[in-house]
Amino acid sequence: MTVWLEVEGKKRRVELPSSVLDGAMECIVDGKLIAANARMLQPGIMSLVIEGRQYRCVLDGDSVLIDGRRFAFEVNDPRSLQGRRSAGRGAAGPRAVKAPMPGRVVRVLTVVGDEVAEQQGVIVIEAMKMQNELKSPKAGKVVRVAVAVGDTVGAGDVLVVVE
Amino acid sequence: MTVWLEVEGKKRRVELPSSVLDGAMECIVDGKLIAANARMLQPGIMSLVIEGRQYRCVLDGDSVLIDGRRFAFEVNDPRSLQGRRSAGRGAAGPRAVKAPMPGRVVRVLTVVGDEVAEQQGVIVIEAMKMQNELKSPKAGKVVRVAVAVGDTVGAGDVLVVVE
Amino acid sequence: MRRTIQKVLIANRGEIALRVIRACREMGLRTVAVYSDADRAALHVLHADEAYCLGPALASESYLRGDLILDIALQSGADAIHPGYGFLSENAEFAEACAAAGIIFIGPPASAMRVLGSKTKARQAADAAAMPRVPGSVTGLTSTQEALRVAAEIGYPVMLKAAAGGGGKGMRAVSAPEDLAAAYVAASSEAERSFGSGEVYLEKLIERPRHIEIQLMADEHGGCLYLGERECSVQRRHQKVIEEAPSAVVGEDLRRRMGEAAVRLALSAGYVNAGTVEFLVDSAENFYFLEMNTRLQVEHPVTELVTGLDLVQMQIRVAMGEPLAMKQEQVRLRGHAIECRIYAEDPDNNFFPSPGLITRLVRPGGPGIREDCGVYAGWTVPLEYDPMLSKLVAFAQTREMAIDRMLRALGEYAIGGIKTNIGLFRRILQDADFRAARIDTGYLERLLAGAAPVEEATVPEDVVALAAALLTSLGTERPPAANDSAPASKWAAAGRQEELRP
Amino acid sequence: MRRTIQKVLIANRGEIALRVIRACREMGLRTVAVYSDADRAALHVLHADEAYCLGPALASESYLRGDLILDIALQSGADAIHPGYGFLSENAEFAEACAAAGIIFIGPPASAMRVLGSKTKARQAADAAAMPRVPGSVTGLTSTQEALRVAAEIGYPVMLKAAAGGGGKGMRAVSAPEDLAAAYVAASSEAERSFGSGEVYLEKLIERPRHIEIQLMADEHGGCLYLGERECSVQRRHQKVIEEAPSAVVGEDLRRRMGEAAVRLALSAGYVNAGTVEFLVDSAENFYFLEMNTRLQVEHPVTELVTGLDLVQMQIRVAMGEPLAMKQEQVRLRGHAIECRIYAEDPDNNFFPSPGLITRLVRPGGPGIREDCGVYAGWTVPLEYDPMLSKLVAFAQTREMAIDRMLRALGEYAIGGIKTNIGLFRRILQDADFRAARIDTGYLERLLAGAAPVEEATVPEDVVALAAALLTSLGTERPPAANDSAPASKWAAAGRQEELRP
Repeated sequence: MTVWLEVEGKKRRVELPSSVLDGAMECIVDGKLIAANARMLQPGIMSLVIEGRQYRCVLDGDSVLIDGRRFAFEVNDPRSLQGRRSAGRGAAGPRAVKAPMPGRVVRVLTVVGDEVAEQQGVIVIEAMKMQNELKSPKAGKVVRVAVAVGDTVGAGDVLVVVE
Repeated sequence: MTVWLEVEGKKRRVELPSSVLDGAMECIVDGKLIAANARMLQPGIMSLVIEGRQYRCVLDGDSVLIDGRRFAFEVNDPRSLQGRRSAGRGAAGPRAVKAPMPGRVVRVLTVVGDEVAEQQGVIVIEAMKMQNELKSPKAGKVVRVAVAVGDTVGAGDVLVVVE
Repeated sequence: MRRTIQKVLIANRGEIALRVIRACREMGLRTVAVYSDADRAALHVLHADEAYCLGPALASESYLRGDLILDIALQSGADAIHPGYGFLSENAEFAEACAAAGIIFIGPPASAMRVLGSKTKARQAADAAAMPRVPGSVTGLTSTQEALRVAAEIGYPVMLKAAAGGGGKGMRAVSAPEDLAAAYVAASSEAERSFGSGEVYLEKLIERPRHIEIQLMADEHGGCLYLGERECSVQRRHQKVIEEAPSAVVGEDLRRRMGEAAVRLALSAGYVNAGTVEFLVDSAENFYFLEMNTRLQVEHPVTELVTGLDLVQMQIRVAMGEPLAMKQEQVRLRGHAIECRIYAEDPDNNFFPSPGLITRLVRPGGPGIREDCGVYAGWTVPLEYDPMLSKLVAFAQTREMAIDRMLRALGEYAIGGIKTNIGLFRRILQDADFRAARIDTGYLERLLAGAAPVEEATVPEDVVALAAALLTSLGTERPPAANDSAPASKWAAAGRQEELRP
Repeated sequence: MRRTIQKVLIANRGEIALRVIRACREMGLRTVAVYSDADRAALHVLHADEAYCLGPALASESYLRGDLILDIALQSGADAIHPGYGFLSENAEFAEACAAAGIIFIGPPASAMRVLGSKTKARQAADAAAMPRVPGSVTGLTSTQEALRVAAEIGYPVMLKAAAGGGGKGMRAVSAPEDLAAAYVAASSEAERSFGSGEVYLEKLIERPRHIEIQLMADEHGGCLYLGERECSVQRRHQKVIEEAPSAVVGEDLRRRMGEAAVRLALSAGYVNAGTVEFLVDSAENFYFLEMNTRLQVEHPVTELVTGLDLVQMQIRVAMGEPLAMKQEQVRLRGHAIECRIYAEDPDNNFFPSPGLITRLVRPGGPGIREDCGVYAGWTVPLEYDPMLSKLVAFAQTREMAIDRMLRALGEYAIGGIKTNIGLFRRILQDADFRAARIDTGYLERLLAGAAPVEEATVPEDVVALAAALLTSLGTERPPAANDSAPASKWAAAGRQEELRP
């Protein structure tokens, strides 16, 4: 069984035994053979021993904590042309300003037609008693403002689009 | 939906809303209407509020912990003639001495044909560095000794039968 | 005069509500929790003897509804209310309403709150108590002109502050006259929005000050103790992030001088119960009165660890009318305590709040670790309230040992499903300036402005890739435990059945 | 002479292995864990930097294999071994083998172990150090005849004890000559079975004694501190169940006299590192030397809490050759600490061991609570080892507050899937005799012989029935959370997906 990953921005290819049980196993990471002993203690909590070195591995959403340090990763489907992370990247084309968390819109700092600079504040939303200014991902023209002051927004909602 | 229980030895009949969701609900305990507000926090951990009084309820095997106090209970199928707990009760008929936990037999204190008194020690098994003497559940004659010194036994295994 | 308290209503939520409930339990007192619709499954409800719903999630419709809370107290037969911090804790009207209803408010009398709660009134009291304070206007400013005049007198840079404020709301630093007018308007309107009062005052800006505060406990018989200081200079957006006791720069003499000044102020206002006097301390060990918090503080545990006292139990005994059980010379500090405020926020993304479902919670433990945690795996952190999840506190013989102990505990801590600032603490606690106690209220902002240090790679890339692959492939199911010894797995099976019974 | 330690192998398992690993982490030392087949998924493995398998579950084939452990230490480049308690911790041959291999044994030198580890030799040393001890035979008995003669001299009742023993194995109380012969044979054979030596000695039985022990820490430069006492009278089958510091019956003067006697004994044998001298104390405050434990004890945390010290870190510094950093007069006791040993056993069923899968673990927290826990939800408690799951410790200003705090914490504690003795502790801590500190080594057996008190029903029967019905009907699935506020449930959904990704 083969797993394609992007770890800390690097593409990796990991081959695991067809039936992954925990215990001793041989794995291949980018062509390199690694004899590992893995043991899942709880869902998402694993003890991984390689040549005597023991790693405490905790799965946390889109990253793995190893010995307390966080490493971002994502699983890539090789058939898709690009990993999720890179979706909609690049300065070309329209870019959306999305709400990073649920909240309420307290200020709108731009209107359709404005020319905005990269990292210029375009909207302020409040959540958990804190006001957070969202910035434009690129320089360009505001082509859409999807919300108004007082609106409640959900995580990921598109707020503003810059062309 | 009706649940038959035996709580601390007492038979109880509890009727719950057909589709049990947590939140406010009306239940009937032995004919008495109770307005309850139940909320499951984690599997087996429930906050139960009745007339303002809040109970922290934790399911633990064959008992429930409420505010730190333990209450034994079992669910009875009303169609069965007797609750599990009472299975094989009564002094009449053969009674088995079973291993309460996995362990190793270190001493056998009786042989087939012995007359033993109730609570007389018949066998000693060792587990977790402790020796535990198992006693006869009744006065009578030993009709079977199923194990020998050195044997490893599992929880529930029959060790001795007293007739 | 002695009053008995047998049932306490806790007019708060989260870890502090649980903290108060635990103190009541230990004293044999019954507890009444109140909760909003968003908090039915909160821990403070689960641990209370009684629980009543206040209403919708929004604080203004639940935890700030003093009228509802007072009704519940009366109906449930509670004879006292503990307000915790925030919400109604510094609301003099609520304290009065409690008194009028014959319910003991576990905190200072409304009169003392009024004097010391308002920053401007408190500054007048401080002057009367001959307490050093930062030069500036004592009363609120009435106009930009007045602001300019005062600023000219004391000299720039200056700081504008909301009279009714706190937590940095309505604050503006101004370094030159031309910026003052705009800053004054901004500060005043922000204060209006935040506190319902646009009153703003102005004082000299102290360069690189430390924020150091004195914990007080006063009884109603004229007794008042200072329980050492707390170092709270590590702040972000004027919000405390890490607190310590004692402060690395406060010696016996300075502690005594600050403590006695704080006691003078409290007694001058007839203060009773727990309170905190905040000071700015400059590099020359001059201390300036900043403000007084007329309530229990978030960071009270570090004081409990170095003094060996229980501040909440002391609060309740004082509220019962008991005199303080010890004298000032019996207050002894031992060891060093550090508190990290674990927040649901994303340090890698502009500290955006990160509410949501906690899918995994692995709590640290062992020697010298105390945790006041308000959450659990399966809890959904609501959007409506302060994002604090837990207070992790490390206690050890020395500051260095406490820092290393905290780093050890943070390494054990894992919170899944939401983002937290645990990584930020690891960065701070490993920073040379913090470890050398070279900190002031601007320290953290400067640290964050710099690039994050690259920790030396202790984990090979291949291992990270393999771990990620295994964790995602093994999924969240615990696979058959091949290595388990036979009896163990038999038991495992039994255990699983039991978990699924009946 | 100073030696540096950079990597420590922990030759133990469970909570004590984790305790030592945590101390090493905090000191910046690398850690090497060893484990048996039954312990691959144990916490002490998960928290170590390196981990090596020893072999089958049986201790004699794993944790007692000093030869294997020494090989692993050498191969992994560990420069020290911490033995914890039990297993190899009091094995002089192993300590010698370490020294011979150039590995630092974090504990006393083999020579001191030999003198003080054997009860009979230790009693000779005690006499030499002019230490009061229970009258009786100094050397092992050679025959029933000798036993009868010695018993006749000192008078009945007498106690037979195994010279190499501990934990009550090979002990017999005898009240009349006619019972002595049988008891002697039984004790001797039990000692043979348990310790490989049938040597038995005899001493006068003290009526209703307290078991009180002195914690020592000695460096290799002739420095030796006594760190106060521990009250360990609450025992079952000669096994400690609850330990406290300080003892309610030990005053300044008695503490000093016992402490100085213990120090004299240790110095007379050239003792180094942590050790404990156990005494019997009678109602007239006479103390009698019992034995010395030449290792760290299970109950060391209560001493850490009242002294503010970290005994394991001190052990490691001593092993590095450092002199003790403090003087006797700097050792100050503050507050009161109580430890409960949480065991996997069934108090309602003859205290039968209860190994198996832990299906649920809800740990207490908050002020004054320390937990040294060796298990987690999903862990299968093996059949092969000591049934201790966790050490729960409560610290507070006074003994009464510590007891009430412990009761509060025990109320929060929930361990599902296996039976534990948590209920027993609730019974003891509510017992009038325990609360009044009227305890001796026979206290618990007497309490258990009596009927369990019926706690007044705080929970109506109907509520119990309803709770049981709901918990079994709602099952183990978290049902749709009707009360969740909209954004919350949206997040819940997101969280669940995330938990299931990719």
